[in-house]
Amino acid sequence: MSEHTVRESINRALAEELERDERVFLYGEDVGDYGGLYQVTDGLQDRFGEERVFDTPLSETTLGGTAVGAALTGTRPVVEIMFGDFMAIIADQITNFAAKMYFNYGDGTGVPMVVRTTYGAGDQFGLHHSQSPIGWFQNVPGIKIVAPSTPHDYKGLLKASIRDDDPVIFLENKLRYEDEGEVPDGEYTVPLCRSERKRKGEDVTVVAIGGMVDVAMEAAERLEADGVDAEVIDPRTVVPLDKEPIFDSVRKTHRLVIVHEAATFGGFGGEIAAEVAEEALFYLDAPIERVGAPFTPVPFAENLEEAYLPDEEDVIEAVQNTLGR
Amino acid sequence: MSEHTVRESINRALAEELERDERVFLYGEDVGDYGGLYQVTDGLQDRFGEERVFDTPLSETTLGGTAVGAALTGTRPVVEIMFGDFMAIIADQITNFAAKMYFNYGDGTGVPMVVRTTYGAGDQFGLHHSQSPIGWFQNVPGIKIVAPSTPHDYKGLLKASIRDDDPVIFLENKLRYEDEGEVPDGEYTVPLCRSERKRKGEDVTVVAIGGMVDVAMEAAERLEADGVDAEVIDPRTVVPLDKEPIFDSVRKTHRLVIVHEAATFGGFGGEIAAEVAEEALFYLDAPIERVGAPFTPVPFAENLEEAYLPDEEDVIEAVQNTLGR
Amino acid sequence: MNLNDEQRREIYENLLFARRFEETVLEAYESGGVPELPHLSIGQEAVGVGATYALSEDDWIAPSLRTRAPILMRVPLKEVTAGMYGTVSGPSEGRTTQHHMGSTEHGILGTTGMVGSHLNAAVGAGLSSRQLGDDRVSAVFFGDGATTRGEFHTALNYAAVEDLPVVFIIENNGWTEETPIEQVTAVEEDLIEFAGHDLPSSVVDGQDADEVLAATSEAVDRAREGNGPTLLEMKTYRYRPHAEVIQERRDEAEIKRWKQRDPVKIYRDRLLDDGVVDEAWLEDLDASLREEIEASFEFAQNDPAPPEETMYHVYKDVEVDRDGGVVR
Amino acid sequence: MNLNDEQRREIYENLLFARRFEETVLEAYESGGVPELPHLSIGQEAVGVGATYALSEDDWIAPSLRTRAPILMRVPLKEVTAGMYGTVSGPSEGRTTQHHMGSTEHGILGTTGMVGSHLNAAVGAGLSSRQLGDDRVSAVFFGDGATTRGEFHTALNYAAVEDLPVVFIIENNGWTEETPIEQVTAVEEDLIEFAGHDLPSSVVDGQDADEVLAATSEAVDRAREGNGPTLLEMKTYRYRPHAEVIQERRDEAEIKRWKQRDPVKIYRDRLLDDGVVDEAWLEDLDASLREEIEASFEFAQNDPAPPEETMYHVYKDVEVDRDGGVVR
Ligand SMILES: Cc1ncc(C[n+]2csc(CCOP(=O)(O)OP(=O)(O)O)c2C)c(N)n1
Ligand SMILES: Cc1ncc(C[n+]2csc(CCOP(=O)(O)OP(=O)(O)O)c2C)c(N)n1
Ligand SMILES: [Mg+2]
Ligand SMILES: [Mg+2]
Repeated sequence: MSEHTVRESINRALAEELERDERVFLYGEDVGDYGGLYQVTDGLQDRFGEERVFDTPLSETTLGGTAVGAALTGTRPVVEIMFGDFMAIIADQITNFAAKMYFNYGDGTGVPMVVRTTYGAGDQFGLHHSQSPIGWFQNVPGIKIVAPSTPHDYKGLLKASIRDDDPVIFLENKLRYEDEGEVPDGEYTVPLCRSERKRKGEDVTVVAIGGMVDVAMEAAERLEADGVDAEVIDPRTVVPLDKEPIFDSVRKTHRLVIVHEAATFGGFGGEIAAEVAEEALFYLDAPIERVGAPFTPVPFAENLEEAYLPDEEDVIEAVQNTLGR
Repeated sequence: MSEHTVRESINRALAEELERDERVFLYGEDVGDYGGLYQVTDGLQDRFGEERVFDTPLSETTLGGTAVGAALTGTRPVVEIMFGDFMAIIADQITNFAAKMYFNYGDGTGVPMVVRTTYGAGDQFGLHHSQSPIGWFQNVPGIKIVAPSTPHDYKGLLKASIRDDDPVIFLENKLRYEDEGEVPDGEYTVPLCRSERKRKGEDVTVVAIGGMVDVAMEAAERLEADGVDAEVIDPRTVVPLDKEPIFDSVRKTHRLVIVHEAATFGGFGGEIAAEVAEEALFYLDAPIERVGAPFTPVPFAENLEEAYLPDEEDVIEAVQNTLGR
Repeated sequence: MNLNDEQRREIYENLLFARRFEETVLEAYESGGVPELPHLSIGQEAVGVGATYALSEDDWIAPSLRTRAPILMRVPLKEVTAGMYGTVSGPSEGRTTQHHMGSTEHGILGTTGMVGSHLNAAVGAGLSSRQLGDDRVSAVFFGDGATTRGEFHTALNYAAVEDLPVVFIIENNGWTEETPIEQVTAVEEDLIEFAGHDLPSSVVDGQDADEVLAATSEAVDRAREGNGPTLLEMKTYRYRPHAEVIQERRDEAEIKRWKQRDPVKIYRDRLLDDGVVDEAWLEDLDASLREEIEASFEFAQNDPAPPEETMYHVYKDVEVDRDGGVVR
Repeated sequence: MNLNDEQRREIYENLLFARRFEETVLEAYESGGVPELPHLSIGQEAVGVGATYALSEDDWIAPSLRTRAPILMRVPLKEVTAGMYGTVSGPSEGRTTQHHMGSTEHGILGTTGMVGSHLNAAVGAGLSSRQLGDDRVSAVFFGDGATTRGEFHTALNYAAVEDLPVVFIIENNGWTEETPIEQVTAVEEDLIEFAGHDLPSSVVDGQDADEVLAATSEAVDRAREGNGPTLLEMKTYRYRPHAEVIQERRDEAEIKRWKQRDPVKIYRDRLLDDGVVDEAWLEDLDASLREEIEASFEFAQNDPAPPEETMYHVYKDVEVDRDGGVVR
């Protein structure tokens, strides 16, 4: 084990997979020589050459479309889309193409592509560089959406995503690139489609997604001081969803808080809440609480963005609500 | 009052608004001389001329992008996107542009555009001409999504959409163009953002969307014969949502079934269920039931598509479940 | 490409095969109905046949909705016909139509119903070819209407910038669904003008399979030698409306004029003139093709409907239940 | 367009104003920080100034992220500066940055952060102009990188097909964020080659405001007379990296070479040569512009932060609560 940042973890995952499998290649805007806007691919072109790691025109449709075509024909493209907001530009390629080709082929041909993209608010980048695109694809069968929360998971999940035969949207929270954490020195992967209990607790279940897992964990620490024992579940892969661990936890704690960064209305938290309202309704001792952003674009002004973004206080308040305090 | 089909209602709504307001214009692929793939705009070019009703290149991005630009500069474009599946192609124009400009301007400039599009399965058009795109935009603040269910509402809601200063996605179920119903002869509109109780009942609340309203109504008739008195609510506008009437109904009936055509997982039903699980949890006498499609693309083979599409039997079964039968 | 007599006969066989197949589809549609709405390419056969003939068997083909011949040349007929009926023996066991079918074995890139979205996918196949160093060329077919989409620009540009082995083939039949192409394209004369990109391009008589073959061969050679993509505009015409539900609104005279340059007849006459075939051979061929086609319809009509599980085939690498839940 | 001395001085004022403004932004960013990450256009001022000068006041401008001068020429300075600080007096009261601001009063089309998505919006303004018969021209500015997006093709095509009053202005500074444009564009020499569309186009010296003005005027006249769109490629250069966080990786020699053709200096020298201004006038101007700019920063730094309600401004025609619920 050693300490690494999220950025290093992703960079190493990419390097290891480029090394391991020559069908893997990496491309996107400025990912080559420059090493990517967030320097996540730094050094990879030097190491693997311009044929494996390269820059492209400023055309997301080309990135999305060629990735599908490449994945269908024997390679394993990893594409960088600079900001998650631009996922709207390749919604056709994702929704109508990548997600549907395994269904459309009869011979088991899969679509082993990974779209890495950044997401999230908190750096005053404004309404077009801060969105969380999960909601745009949560109703699309055939796509996998992965949102890691720790350096360990970023690395292991990215490696698993690259090896996976289904198309994966891999979400990187841009506020978290500097986060540090323990990462094994040797080879490992973290399985897709498996949630993890990040914290064991008895009083309330908190399901948190991506960058909000840390927020939930810190809220849980503070709640402990207050005598509240929160269980924190990180789905890691949100589509498709590993539901049982959530149901099990709610059956134990009888309370549920869901935390994500996108707007609450129409967001993925609704799906989790609905699942529980169907499968574990009578275990609930309190209404389900969702913590998310208000139904507005991400505002620019510092104070507005702060009010917009869910934080520990919001999680704590929601937990207290479920406890009737 | 006289009997009209949905197709006629839409055609008349367009004609009346083109007549009333010279800022309104109508364009899209084959909507001019040919009258639109589904003949919805039949005769309008003849009547209003090529400057008000016209054909375009086969480019949805041009349609979406020019509509935003036109709406921002003093006109009121009505665009036809031939199939709702193609909404993925203009997701950027909808999500990042149309939905966000009122927020981005400080002077009250709105984006009075309407995107009319078809949706829905049931005619063996296959996975790329049968989708319900609500889920793709339900998490996008700033957009309005309207899904009518009767000839009366199609006409009144379309007229209201054209007069509205916000961008509207207007969804036309392609199986319903031939449906007939009573339509007032004189001028009227139906307000956006107001749900309607289509049927009064005491035993269970059924919230149904778009083409599923009829399915729910027919299920309700059959349930009545069985002694079950179902209340059917049609939100009509799904984003933003007129929530109170749903809560009120659930507080009265203590049971909730939600019906829509898209995949249940990640779909809009999750939002409704979550809202109720937050606001009216302790009024519920049974778990919330969602009726929707399975999490697969829309299949082509007749028997598969039939199995895929929610029907009266599914609604009846869900209602019976909430009644513990 | 110098063709011997056998090859020339083979090309004719493929032309007639595509023609007879679609005529049969039309008959079946008009009598009992066919579940998949026919979008016939009758009149355009020479483009697909000539171009496919110029490719190696393991080159990739990315067809459009209208590109029937390459599918028929590569995929077993019963599979294609079953695909129209949505039965278990279709290319995706009834999950989808055969219009946009994909098959790795047969080198057909699966496509979507979004006209033109496959152009970049075909460029992606070119990327694979470069990554794997396997010399496979990718040929993408698309209509004139598709040239007005952004994919036309972005795919051509990327293929040209990266010198990828891609052949872009416009099947210019003069119409989108119901709009004449000249009404919606800002070019003076030909659609290849549209491509300001730095790549070779030419206009080809799409009714003459030999011309199509020659132009495509040159493009394929260029691609295989690492000299990048080519854009070919094949002038052609469909005899039927866009799809069988659609009312015909094109000029009768226009249709008639094009029928005078029928691709099947042009080729047959040439083979007869050159003494490569005689009437008896032609009749035998016709009879045997008709028989094979009939048999495929009979097969498809008796092929069973797919069981419901067939549609739960959405993820390759994980088991997911019908409600989006992971099965552990 | 024949310019009198006053007009020439005005053009210079605008050039210097843009220059001094952005220099001040840079200073402010490097000392105390500015909430909006600066994406400076220093070096490119002549394009925006010359082109805007060619337009009528009520023509529409659709700027890119990099197009600062037109904003500064049309919008009150305090508003722009406040926009960078996200305070209540900014163009959207702090909801958004000033980068992509929109203002109906000032004829600025609001834009998104998606480079190039505004091209079709500008064509839409052209549609409005035709529908309303109001003769307004729409001028859209975009970078060389944006020419590789599909919008470039689709917007040009539609404007050309419909003869809409649109002027397309490429601000070709040779680079996307960090990739040289020639690496990603399949043209031989100039980006205007990219447009195979049937519309007039030309390459312009973007460092010379007079050249920009002349070329744009011609295009504007053409548009206003109903003769459709024009494509102009302005050759220019930014002195700073794409954005202030980004490491510079361009050649020092390249930067130096371009600085020798500085648009502000070119214009000043010309005015001096022609005796239109003297040193004293230049100094006065500089001092007064600096003062005005300083004042705007002081204003913005003291301008209050927006109240929380400011962000609940999402729908114009209905009241919606923060949870997406309709307020009845
Ligand atoms: C993106 C998209 N827009 C619109 C359609 C509807 N549509 C199907 S075929 C067609 C016309 C295609 O014209 P062209 O590209 O010339 O091909 P052709 O049918 O003539 O072979 C249209 C508009 C579609 N399928 N996809
Ligand atoms: C659609 C889209 N893709 C990528 C980006 C990230 N990005 C912002 S500016 C830029 C480069 C733009 O280059 P160019 O168009 O030449 O404009 P310049 O900045 O040089 O003026 C990129 C890639 C973006 N904002 N939008
Ligand atoms: Mg065509
Ligand atoms: Mg540039």
